[in-house]
Amino acid sequence: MSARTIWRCWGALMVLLALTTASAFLPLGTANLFISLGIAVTKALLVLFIFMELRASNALVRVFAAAGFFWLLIMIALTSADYTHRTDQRVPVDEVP
Amino acid sequence: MQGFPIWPARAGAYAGTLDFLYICLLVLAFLTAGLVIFLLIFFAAKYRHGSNAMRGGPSVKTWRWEVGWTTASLLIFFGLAVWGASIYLKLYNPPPNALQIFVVGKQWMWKAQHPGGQREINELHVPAGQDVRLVLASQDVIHSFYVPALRIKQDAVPGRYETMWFRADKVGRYHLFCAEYCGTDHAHMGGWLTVMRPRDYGDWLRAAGGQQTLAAQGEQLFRRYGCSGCHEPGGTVRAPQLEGVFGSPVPLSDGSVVIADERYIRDSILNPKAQVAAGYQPVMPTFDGQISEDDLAKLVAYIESIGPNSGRGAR
Amino acid sequence: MHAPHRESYLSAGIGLRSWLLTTDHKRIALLYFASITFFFSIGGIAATLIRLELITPQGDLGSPDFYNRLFTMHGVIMVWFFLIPSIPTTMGNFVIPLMIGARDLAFPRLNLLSWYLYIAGGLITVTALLLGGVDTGWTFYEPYSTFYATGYVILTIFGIFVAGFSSILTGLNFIVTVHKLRGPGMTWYRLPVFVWSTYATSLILVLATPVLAMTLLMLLAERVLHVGIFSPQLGGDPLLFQHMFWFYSHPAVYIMILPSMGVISEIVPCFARKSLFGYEFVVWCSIAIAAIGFLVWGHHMFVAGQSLYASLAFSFLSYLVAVPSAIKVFNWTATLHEGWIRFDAPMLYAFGFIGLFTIGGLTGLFLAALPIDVHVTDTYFVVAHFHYIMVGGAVMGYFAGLHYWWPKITGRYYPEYWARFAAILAFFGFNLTFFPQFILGYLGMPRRYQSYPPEFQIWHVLSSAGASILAVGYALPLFYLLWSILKGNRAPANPWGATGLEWSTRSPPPPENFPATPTVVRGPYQYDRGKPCMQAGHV
Amino acid sequence: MSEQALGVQYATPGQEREAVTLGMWAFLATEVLFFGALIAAYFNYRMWFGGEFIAAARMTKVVLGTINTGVLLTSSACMAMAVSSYEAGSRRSPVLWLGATALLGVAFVVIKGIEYSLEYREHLVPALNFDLARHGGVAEIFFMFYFCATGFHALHLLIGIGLVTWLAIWIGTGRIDRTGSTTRLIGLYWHFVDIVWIFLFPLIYLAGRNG
Repeated sequence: MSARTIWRCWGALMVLLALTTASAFLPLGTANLFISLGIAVTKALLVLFIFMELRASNALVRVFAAAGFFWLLIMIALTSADYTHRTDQRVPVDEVP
Repeated sequence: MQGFPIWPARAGAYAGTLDFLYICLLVLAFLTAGLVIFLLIFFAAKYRHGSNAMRGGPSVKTWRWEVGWTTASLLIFFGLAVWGASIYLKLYNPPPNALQIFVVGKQWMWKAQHPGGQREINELHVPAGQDVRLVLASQDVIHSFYVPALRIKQDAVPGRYETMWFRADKVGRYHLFCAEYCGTDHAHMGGWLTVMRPRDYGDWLRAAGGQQTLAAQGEQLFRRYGCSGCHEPGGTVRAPQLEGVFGSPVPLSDGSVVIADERYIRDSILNPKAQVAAGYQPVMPTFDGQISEDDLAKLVAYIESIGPNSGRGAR
Repeated sequence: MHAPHRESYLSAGIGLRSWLLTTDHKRIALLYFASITFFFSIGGIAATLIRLELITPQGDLGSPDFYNRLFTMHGVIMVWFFLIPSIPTTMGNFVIPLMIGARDLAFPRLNLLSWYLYIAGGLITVTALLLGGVDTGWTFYEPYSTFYATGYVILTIFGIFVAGFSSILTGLNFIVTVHKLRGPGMTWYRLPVFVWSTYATSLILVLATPVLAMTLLMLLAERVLHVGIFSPQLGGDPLLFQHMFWFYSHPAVYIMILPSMGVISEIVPCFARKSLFGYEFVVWCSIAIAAIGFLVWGHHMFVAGQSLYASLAFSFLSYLVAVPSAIKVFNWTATLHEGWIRFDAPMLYAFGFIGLFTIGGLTGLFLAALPIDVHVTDTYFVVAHFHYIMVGGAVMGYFAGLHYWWPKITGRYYPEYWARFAAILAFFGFNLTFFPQFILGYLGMPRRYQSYPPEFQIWHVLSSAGASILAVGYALPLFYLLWSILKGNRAPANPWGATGLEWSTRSPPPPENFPATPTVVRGPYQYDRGKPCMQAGHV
Repeated sequence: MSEQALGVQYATPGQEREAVTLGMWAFLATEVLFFGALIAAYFNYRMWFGGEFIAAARMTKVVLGTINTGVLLTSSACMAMAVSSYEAGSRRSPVLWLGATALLGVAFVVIKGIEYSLEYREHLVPALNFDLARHGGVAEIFFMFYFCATGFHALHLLIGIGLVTWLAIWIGTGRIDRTGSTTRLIGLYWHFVDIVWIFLFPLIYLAGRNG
């Protein structure tokens, strides 16, 4: 990994940081959350692939790098299956859109 | 010791529905386990070391068997999942116009309050042949309201209302348990569910002294806690009028809409700033820690009594 | 064949130091054996007292608080200090490097550190339990465990937290070992099923345990600092604790059962003298169980107040996870077809395992059906179900493996007839103990009750009677196995006619495992008309 | 591990390198779920409590948080430079880059400390001096998460600073085994701590700024 790559990656990270902070102040409702999470994922991928050299790693290492995040997504998805539907618990099912 | 009981009492038609599913599962389980155990024993005997059984016949294609039993298990399991879910959905949706009873769990007793204001502890009297809806709360830890004869159970979680409903058909006395471990006297937290003929239930209600209905007691509390100062016409602060609100949709200040059910009313008393009705300021103080679960139940009953079905709140 | 004059890992050093500072996977396995036996005995004593109490409907053996502490102690010790580490840390540690043709695990010093963490966590927890115990149940449900429980909650949880690191490091060690240290010729499809299932277990250990660690830390923070996280009294949601707890604790059930399934998959082909039916299906079922096992935790919360949608999804997924388990049972049974079956003690335990696991798995189908779960959750039906899986399954597998590899580990035969007797005793004792509990559960007997309505008594009496038989069945091996270390007949390298690499080195193995690195030339479990074809090309 | 000769269980240095790398990534997967449990809890409470929870996030110090994110990202770049120059065979330059990494790490911790002290003054620290009447119970739960998440992150960072300092000394004094993977592994760990922060930053500091 060359110094040039590293500092270009650093530059990209700084730009993304500025973008995410600025975007957070725009009144976009829930879209703000998804924008900031999208930028966070991009930043994390930059760090993973360039600084942590996943670019040059074999498939096995990449699978293990992804596994933790994948299992975290499972946890968030299935817990939110509960939380997103909690409030309408006692609304009759056929009336729920 | 009293013999070898196998089946719990059936206090209602639902118990029969569930027992039928259970029996079908039992048959399936006995057939499957029987097949596996029979094959184990059969193979063990036939192909024991030193037996003269024929071996090494034409080899069976493995994958055919694998695909066969995988598909069979999948189909049967999905059928069971759908069957179970369809019964559960009925269990989940209380019928309208059910008799509503508040039940509060606390270490280590169940306290019930009937709509007429009658209270009882570790006993629950209900009329036969009538839908009953329980609103469960807990004052301390998680409890679980369990009547095996009805085949129903629901945790009472502190901080929120849970509901369950049932319809008992058979007059009798049935065990009532706490099924979620709750501390020292967990095993003693329970008593009896008494299912009575409707007329007897009426007699019992009178004898138990319904001094005042739950809603009437709630109306007094509504004044004592000062709710009426804002929530009645001519109040000092602009606050939503509560007549006709119960059971109807309430638009909130964040744009969403909730149904004003028991849980919403309760949450609004304890944590008024969480779900503010659209068009109002979040000025109501919290009553968290100042109102007992018993009193909350009365307030909710009062607000329900001035709901759209009461006649008073009809618009 | 035996050669006592040659050095084995046992004779490579005899001082206490040579054991406590060893990095040899085989010696660390023995350290685990000793400590796990200790914790199993403590948990077993608690279980005995529980069954003694429940003979009569009244509470007569101590106060209700004493009973609550008993079942908490039984659960905590058995789950975290016996079942979870049992097979991976003992047999896994001992045979995995041997099975794949390696000199040791990838990180031997980490392996020793894991044992120290385990023993430290275990001693902390046992201390807490002996000082006065905890009355939360092993599930530590909120808000009971924060503000209502008495006793040494903090110390107990801290012990479990420490032992969690042992789990994580053990899992990590196995994962790297299986990936990177397989000997020449040992391809993935030549790996014995035990290696596959321990690998699947390790994935769960690594991915689930940290969630438990964080959950317990938050519970500790709440209890110590009195600041709300889960407790509704402070504004939190107790169901979040249940979600996070079961995200670990349901996969933990598969941590217990998967290695046991691996052991059975070794023993059945070996004593049937026939290759394992559907090898590829069995190994991928292990991986599928590990993966789908993460998606089903909400079936512990059907009556807890989670949303309807979550319950429906979790019910459906719970049925899905039953499929690979069913496939395994069918494959083991089909393996017996046209075999040359012998009935040595490991095989008897394996038969017991298949029968009991089948019953445990089938009753899981009852519990996955939503309305039935509503009726029987938190009753003895659930107690019986998970004991069929964890005791009938995992512990039977543990004893099966223990007998199977005993000649390899010690170089001595155990007394065969005593062992068969113990296996049969345990099987019948087990069924008598736990089958009545299914009936009790459907009758509506809630769990964690010190006293109960008298009409339930007959089933409790039968259960306690069974428990006394079971206790003898589990205590017997302790005596005859210890006896066999000193007096047992010497065992050759391959006493059972098995095919794995571990059987091509001496019994007990030399410190370096193999005099020369073996080359693997074929898959596991190959038999030519009942004669084993060894996996190793040469030794 | 790597400052010694090849372990007996390995056949070649390449095998050892692959093994320790895989081990590190498996460990990081564990760490993802350790922090992930907290983040999952955060998401669920954010859904459950709604507005009040998000509003509490506005009390965090967004300027300091943004600066700190920049500091940490820069430290990661320095760490990458250290690994890259180390693997190129240099001795002086990795020591300098590691020094810069550690210094930036310390700067992060100092800024974090300033934030904590500001929050202390505003009575935002649960268990110590949280002003329930002023901020409300939901805000207290938010700040409990805030302190848990940033606290565990800071703990990881302190461990990282220790490792980086130790590594700099070993490289500088020439005591390190050049065939080993230690430098790369510590690099991976440092970057991982950075990634945790990349996710904590928008969840903690940027939530609720749009209203």
